[in-house]
Amino acid sequence: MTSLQNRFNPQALAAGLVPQSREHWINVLLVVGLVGAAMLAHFLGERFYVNLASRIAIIAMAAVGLNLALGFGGMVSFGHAAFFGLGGYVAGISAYHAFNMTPVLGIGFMPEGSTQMLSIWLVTLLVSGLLGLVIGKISLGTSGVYFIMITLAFAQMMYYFANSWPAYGGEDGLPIYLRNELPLVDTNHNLTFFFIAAILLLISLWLSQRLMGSRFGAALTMAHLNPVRLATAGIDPRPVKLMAFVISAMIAGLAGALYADLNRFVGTNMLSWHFSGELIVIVILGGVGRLYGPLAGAILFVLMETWLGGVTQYWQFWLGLVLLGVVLFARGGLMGFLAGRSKDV
Amino acid sequence: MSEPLLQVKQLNKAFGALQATRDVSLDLYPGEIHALIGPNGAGKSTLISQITGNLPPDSGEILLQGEDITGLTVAERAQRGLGRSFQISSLADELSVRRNVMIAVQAIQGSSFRFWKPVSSDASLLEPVATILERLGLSDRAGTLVAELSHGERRLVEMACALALQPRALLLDEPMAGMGSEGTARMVKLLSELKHEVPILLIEHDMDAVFQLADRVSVLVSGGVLAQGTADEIRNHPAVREAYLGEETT
Amino acid sequence: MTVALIVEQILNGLQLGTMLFLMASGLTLVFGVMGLINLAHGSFYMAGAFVTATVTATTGNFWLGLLVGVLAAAAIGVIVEFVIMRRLYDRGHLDQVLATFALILIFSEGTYMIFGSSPLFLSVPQELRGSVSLPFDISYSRYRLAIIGMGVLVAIGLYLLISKTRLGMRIRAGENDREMIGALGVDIKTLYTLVFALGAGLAGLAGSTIGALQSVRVGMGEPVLIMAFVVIVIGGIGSIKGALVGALLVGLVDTLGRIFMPLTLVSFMPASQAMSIGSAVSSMLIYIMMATILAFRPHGLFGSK
Amino acid sequence: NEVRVGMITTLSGGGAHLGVDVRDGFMLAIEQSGNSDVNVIIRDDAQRPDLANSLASEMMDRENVHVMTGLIWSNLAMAVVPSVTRQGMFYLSPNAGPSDLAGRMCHENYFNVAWQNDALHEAMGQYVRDQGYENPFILAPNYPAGTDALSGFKRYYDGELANEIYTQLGQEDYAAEISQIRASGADSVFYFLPGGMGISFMNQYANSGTDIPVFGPAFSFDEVIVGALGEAAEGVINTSQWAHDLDNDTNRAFVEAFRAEHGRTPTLYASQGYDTAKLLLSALEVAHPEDDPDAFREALRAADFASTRGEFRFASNQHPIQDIYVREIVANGDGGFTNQLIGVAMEDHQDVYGADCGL
Amino acid sequence: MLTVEQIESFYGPSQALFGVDLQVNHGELVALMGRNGMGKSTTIRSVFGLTPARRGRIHFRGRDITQRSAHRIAQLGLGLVPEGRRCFRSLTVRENLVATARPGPWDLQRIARLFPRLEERWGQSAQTLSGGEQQMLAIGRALMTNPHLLVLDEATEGLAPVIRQEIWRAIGELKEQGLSILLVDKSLRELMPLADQCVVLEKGRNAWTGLPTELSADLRDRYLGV
Ligand SMILES: Nc1ncnc2c1ncn2[C@@H]1O[C@H](COP(=O)(O)OP(=O)(O)OP(=O)(O)O)[C@@H](O)[C@H]1O
Ligand SMILES: Nc1ncnc2c1ncn2[C@@H]1O[C@H](COP(=O)(O)OP(=O)(O)OP(=O)(O)O)[C@@H](O)[C@H]1O
Ligand SMILES: [Mg+2]
Ligand SMILES: [Mg+2]
Repeated sequence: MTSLQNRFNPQALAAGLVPQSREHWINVLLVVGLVGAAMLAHFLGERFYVNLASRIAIIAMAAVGLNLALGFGGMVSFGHAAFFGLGGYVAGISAYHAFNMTPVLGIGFMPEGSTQMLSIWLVTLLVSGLLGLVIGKISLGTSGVYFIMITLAFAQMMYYFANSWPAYGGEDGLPIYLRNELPLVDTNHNLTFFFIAAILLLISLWLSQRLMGSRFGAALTMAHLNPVRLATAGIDPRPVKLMAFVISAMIAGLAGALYADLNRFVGTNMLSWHFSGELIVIVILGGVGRLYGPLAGAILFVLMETWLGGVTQYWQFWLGLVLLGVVLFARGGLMGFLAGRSKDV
Repeated sequence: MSEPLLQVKQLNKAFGALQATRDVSLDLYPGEIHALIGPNGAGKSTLISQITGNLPPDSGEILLQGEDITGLTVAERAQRGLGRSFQISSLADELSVRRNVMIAVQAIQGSSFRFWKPVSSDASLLEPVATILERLGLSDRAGTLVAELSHGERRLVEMACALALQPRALLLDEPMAGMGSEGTARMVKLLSELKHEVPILLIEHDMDAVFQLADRVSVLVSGGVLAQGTADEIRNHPAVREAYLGEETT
Repeated sequence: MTVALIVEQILNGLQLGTMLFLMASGLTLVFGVMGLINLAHGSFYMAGAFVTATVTATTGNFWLGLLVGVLAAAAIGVIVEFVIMRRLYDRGHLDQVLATFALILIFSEGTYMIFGSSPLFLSVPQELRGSVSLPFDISYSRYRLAIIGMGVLVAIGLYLLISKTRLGMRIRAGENDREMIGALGVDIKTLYTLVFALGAGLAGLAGSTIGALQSVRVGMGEPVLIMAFVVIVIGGIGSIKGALVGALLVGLVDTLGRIFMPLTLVSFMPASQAMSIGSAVSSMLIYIMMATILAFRPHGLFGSK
Repeated sequence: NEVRVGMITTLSGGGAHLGVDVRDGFMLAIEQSGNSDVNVIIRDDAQRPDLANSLASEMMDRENVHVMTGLIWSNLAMAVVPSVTRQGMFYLSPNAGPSDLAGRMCHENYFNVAWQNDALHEAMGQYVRDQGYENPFILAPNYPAGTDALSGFKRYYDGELANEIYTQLGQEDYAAEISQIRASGADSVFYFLPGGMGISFMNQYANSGTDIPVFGPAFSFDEVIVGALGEAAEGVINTSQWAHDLDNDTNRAFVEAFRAEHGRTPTLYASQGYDTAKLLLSALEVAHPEDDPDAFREALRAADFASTRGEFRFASNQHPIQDIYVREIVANGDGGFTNQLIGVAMEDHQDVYGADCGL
Repeated sequence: MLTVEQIESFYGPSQALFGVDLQVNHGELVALMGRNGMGKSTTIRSVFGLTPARRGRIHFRGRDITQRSAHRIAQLGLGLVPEGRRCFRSLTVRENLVATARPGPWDLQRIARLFPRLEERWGQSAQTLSGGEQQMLAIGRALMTNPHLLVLDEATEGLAPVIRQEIWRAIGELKEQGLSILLVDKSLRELMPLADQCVVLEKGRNAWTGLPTELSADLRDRYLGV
């Protein structure tokens, strides 16, 4: 099927990521489905489902970030909660200080926080990018499981730090009294907030699509599959991977900031290895290295969480069974199952 | 004779007790094929790896067009025009033949930090790739995943990647291995054309091919250079016959 | 802080190390040797503990409980390998991660269904209660000493098995090239089932013995699992020696860090602040250590590329 | 007219037995009341703040509940309570009592039926002092609840301390700390180590043969944990706002009924769940939370219900004013161990945060 | 000894063999020939159950092995020297040899005599061996299983002429000792004198079968490109 036809289709081949017709339609379906569901829910007055949709969109966005490193760059980061949580804390801390009008981190010359999402996002992108740079630079010396664990290590450091740092609530976390604001729109309105999340999700999807279609994407893919070959061709794999890692960190961070605003709360669980694990699971569930895999994964995962939770006390048991079923019977995750084997990558 | 393009001076490399490269000096002149032969484990691949930078030499230096590249990384050397093929082929199995070659083309065209323009519609990438595949008779395999190629076909792709780099000097580690008579014949033809574009340092155990192609031959035995000379000198060199050729006659 | 106390703390560190080693050895075996990422390793640890606790409670015999616990863990291992892992060897590591993550959920909730939500009672066997006195008038827990001993035995046993026996060679060979070892007439499938069972058994052993000292409850496996991964990564994956050294290192750093970090800080800042900051840092310590080691030795201390 | 109650509690993961008991206690009271109008929707938060949060919005927006309850952990309460109460929802806390919610973030719709987090620690501080101990060794995990615990203890114990240490969250091996305790020359040990941490500590402490008397809050010594500890826990003194052998009619009936229904002795969490339900029911007698929220709120404030702990009333910040008892762990005859009431540590205990509360 | 009847094999969706016949009689040396990508290795893989044939039958020493798993086939006495060596990287030379050894005339001493170079490297890990040394190791490894039928796929690839002559001599000896051999190799020169029978494949089908002496120039040109 797809794999066959694309062999003789230089277009798809060269990029390896230009959606195949079937996959393409499924991607569209996923996005339309999510947005449609949210709007429908809104007009039926089901605010909960609107929030759920926002939650899916945000988690998916974080997963899209991870997928860039994990799926396309082969960098299995078990520490993306670090970026996600960092983003969350940027939003939380900023709002906190804006609320009590105290300087950020209690340092005199620092600004008194802000409740403007735009500025918060900017800061988030900056700090999570920086953190990504540091962690990536150190971690990329390693590979395979060593990489998994070293990234985990950094996340754990942040986790324990946040837990025992009283200033911002430690393990109790930090409530955000009012959602941060955007000019012109009311972020406290569920549907509006959903659209903010959905738009950012789509941007990050579109971004990674362009990225992977580009020369950088080609280099990244090769850096993943055969670094020696890439070096022999005269391209040093390290910076390529590092760049991908940083971008992925930024996306995850931004998602974190949104998540904090969605829950009006940021806690250390956003930094915990459980969350890093959950992200990985979502990416694999959706289909590693499939552009829209993370979205598919997030939809299934979050819906199961919600739905099963209502059905039985032992919902995690059934969640486990479903996940197991997917690995065993749907090669290449949901996307592999729905859209067939991925080409080239 | 003109300036040597690649010079190897007094190179040494030891693995523990084993001296894999012993005071090896050799040079590669424009327009020639310089064959490197020697018994198994003589240190040929090790030598290549040191020239390309995959292995650091213990001592000695390597000059490319007079410039000392001993300290450079693999990537940097490749950028300066050093192309190689691996003895045990090293390709991305999960990718199509085309994409394996494309990386090389992309590399010589410079920056891979271009995030926007899709390669799928990038003629400046696709055309050179097509030409090279054509030249190696791989055109109809362009879309095939490398994993699905036969052994011999993979070796051809190896070559294609090396060529795509438009190297100034080409280091080939047993390109004919597993090639089959016909493939060998094609390869011989290809190399003899190629050497006018780029000088070749050729490791090969297929003596027919070597003696057909080589302008000069260096014989490596247990890390050191045993003899250097024209094909005929080497063919009748007693020590070489004894150490390497055996009673094989051509 | 007396010499005796310092020595005792070092002992404590070593002993925590051996505890970790019991867990890590199985993990590194399955993982390094079969190239299988098994997040569910902690579940075997839990399984061992729960079975041991139950059997001990009903029969009143800890040793019987221990035996049954270990066997049960191994048996579960066999089943898991047979039903699930088999299909995942030729898949990427990622599929294994997902599958074994799913197993964690299944095992944890399954344990609830069977045992309910209360932690179980399991205590140190009578024979090993109390403490023995060592030089420097240190008195040290008999049971902990026993665990150290057991750890050492396991270490030696595994080392010999993997590096000296033909079985070990075959296992490693299989890790290099499953297809070839098959084509040369070795039944790698059965071999792997064995190894996996062995790994699970070791985890069960760790769970049962350590459970008696800690708490037998659902989720007891997860923190240990993370620690065990830290250990084998520091030591270098697949290397039993590495696992041992890594475990001792982690044990010592963690223990001594917990004690001495605050003490050193006290000299700079008010006591209670020193305490909290000190313990905050000490809880990061092993991760800092791991990161540093990997930054300089990307394949751990004894890992091979 | 139906009353919908949303219970978000922890039914899986390490701390599940707390949630289970709160639920069972709560449901027991509802059943006993025979009040068929009360409809309780129960969901598991897996001890995850974000999940609890989404469940809360599900409860309000989908299930249209009128009252919420059930949260076990302070960090989950902090994630959920402020936002739901702000939206006019009533929340009755059966367990968590973080200081912020008792103080600067208190809310007219938030009632804590259990205790403010520091209560049991403060009472123990008082008790240890009254018993004339001179240098206790105190320890807790290094996170807010832990630091609160120790400061709570010190609030009423003003004497010397042998040492004060913070262990790691989720730590399971305490050999080092125990050595430290032995070397410290302390005359008593106070620790707050919830869940598995506490079991591990006590097991190892007992096994180490150290005989310095141990004190702690009931959290580390509920019936379930005592069951898991066995003789390791014998003789430990702990403070609790309730005891299963507390002698009053409501309690006797409750314990009996609970044992009958679940075949186990209730923990303090069960009693809290039970009392929470009782409070709710008493207020429902007066008014429906939707039709007349103010009346309903007033009824809650009145706390006109028979509590398993006897005397019970609310302070101005809507946190309990109650006696804190002392219990000792003793053999229960048939081979097991259990808590036995031995006295009162503090009468009419009230938390100190009310001062910052606007109510 | 080995009979292959009309096997068809696939790699996933793509078919590589379209009905190949092959017979190796006791003590015979059969040469499998053909251009690159014609199906030589696939045939061998199918015999060993590595790429099981979907259609057709394979018999070895009287037993039907078409559907058997690889290890059980090998245990019947088939020894494989695979294309591209595939030594066990992380094992030492010695371990490579003994790990899969089965009792019989071939033991370490004998291997050492056949390949002195290897003996010098007993303790070295296989991944650091030179290409040629790896090739020797692969052959040694197969011999150590003491097979009834030895199958070599491009066994002399990348070997120095002296060594290659060594190996041909060895193969000659093995044949003398009555060992049956199936081999793929490009160098007709050495092959012809040894082979009892040649099987030429073309696009996954039998193109020609016969005695080496009958392999006329135009056949060679057509099927082998020589
Ligand atoms: N990392 C290493 N450690 C130890 N010995 C090594 C290492 N790498 C190579 N050798 C040894 O160095 C010698 C030279 O190896 P090399 O691969 O260069 O041989 P070669 O000339 O390419 O032989 P061939 O023609 O068979 O490929 C061999 O004996 C090999 O075993
Ligand atoms: N793993 C694979 N997946 C898909 N197709 C494959 C695979 N391996 C080989 N093929 C195809 O099967 C055909 C036969 O391959 P095979 O390796 O048997 O050829 P061969 O005769 O051994 O060639 P060579 O002399 O180059 O080794 C080739 O067209 C090749 O492309
Ligand atoms: Mg070589
Ligand atoms: Mg072949």
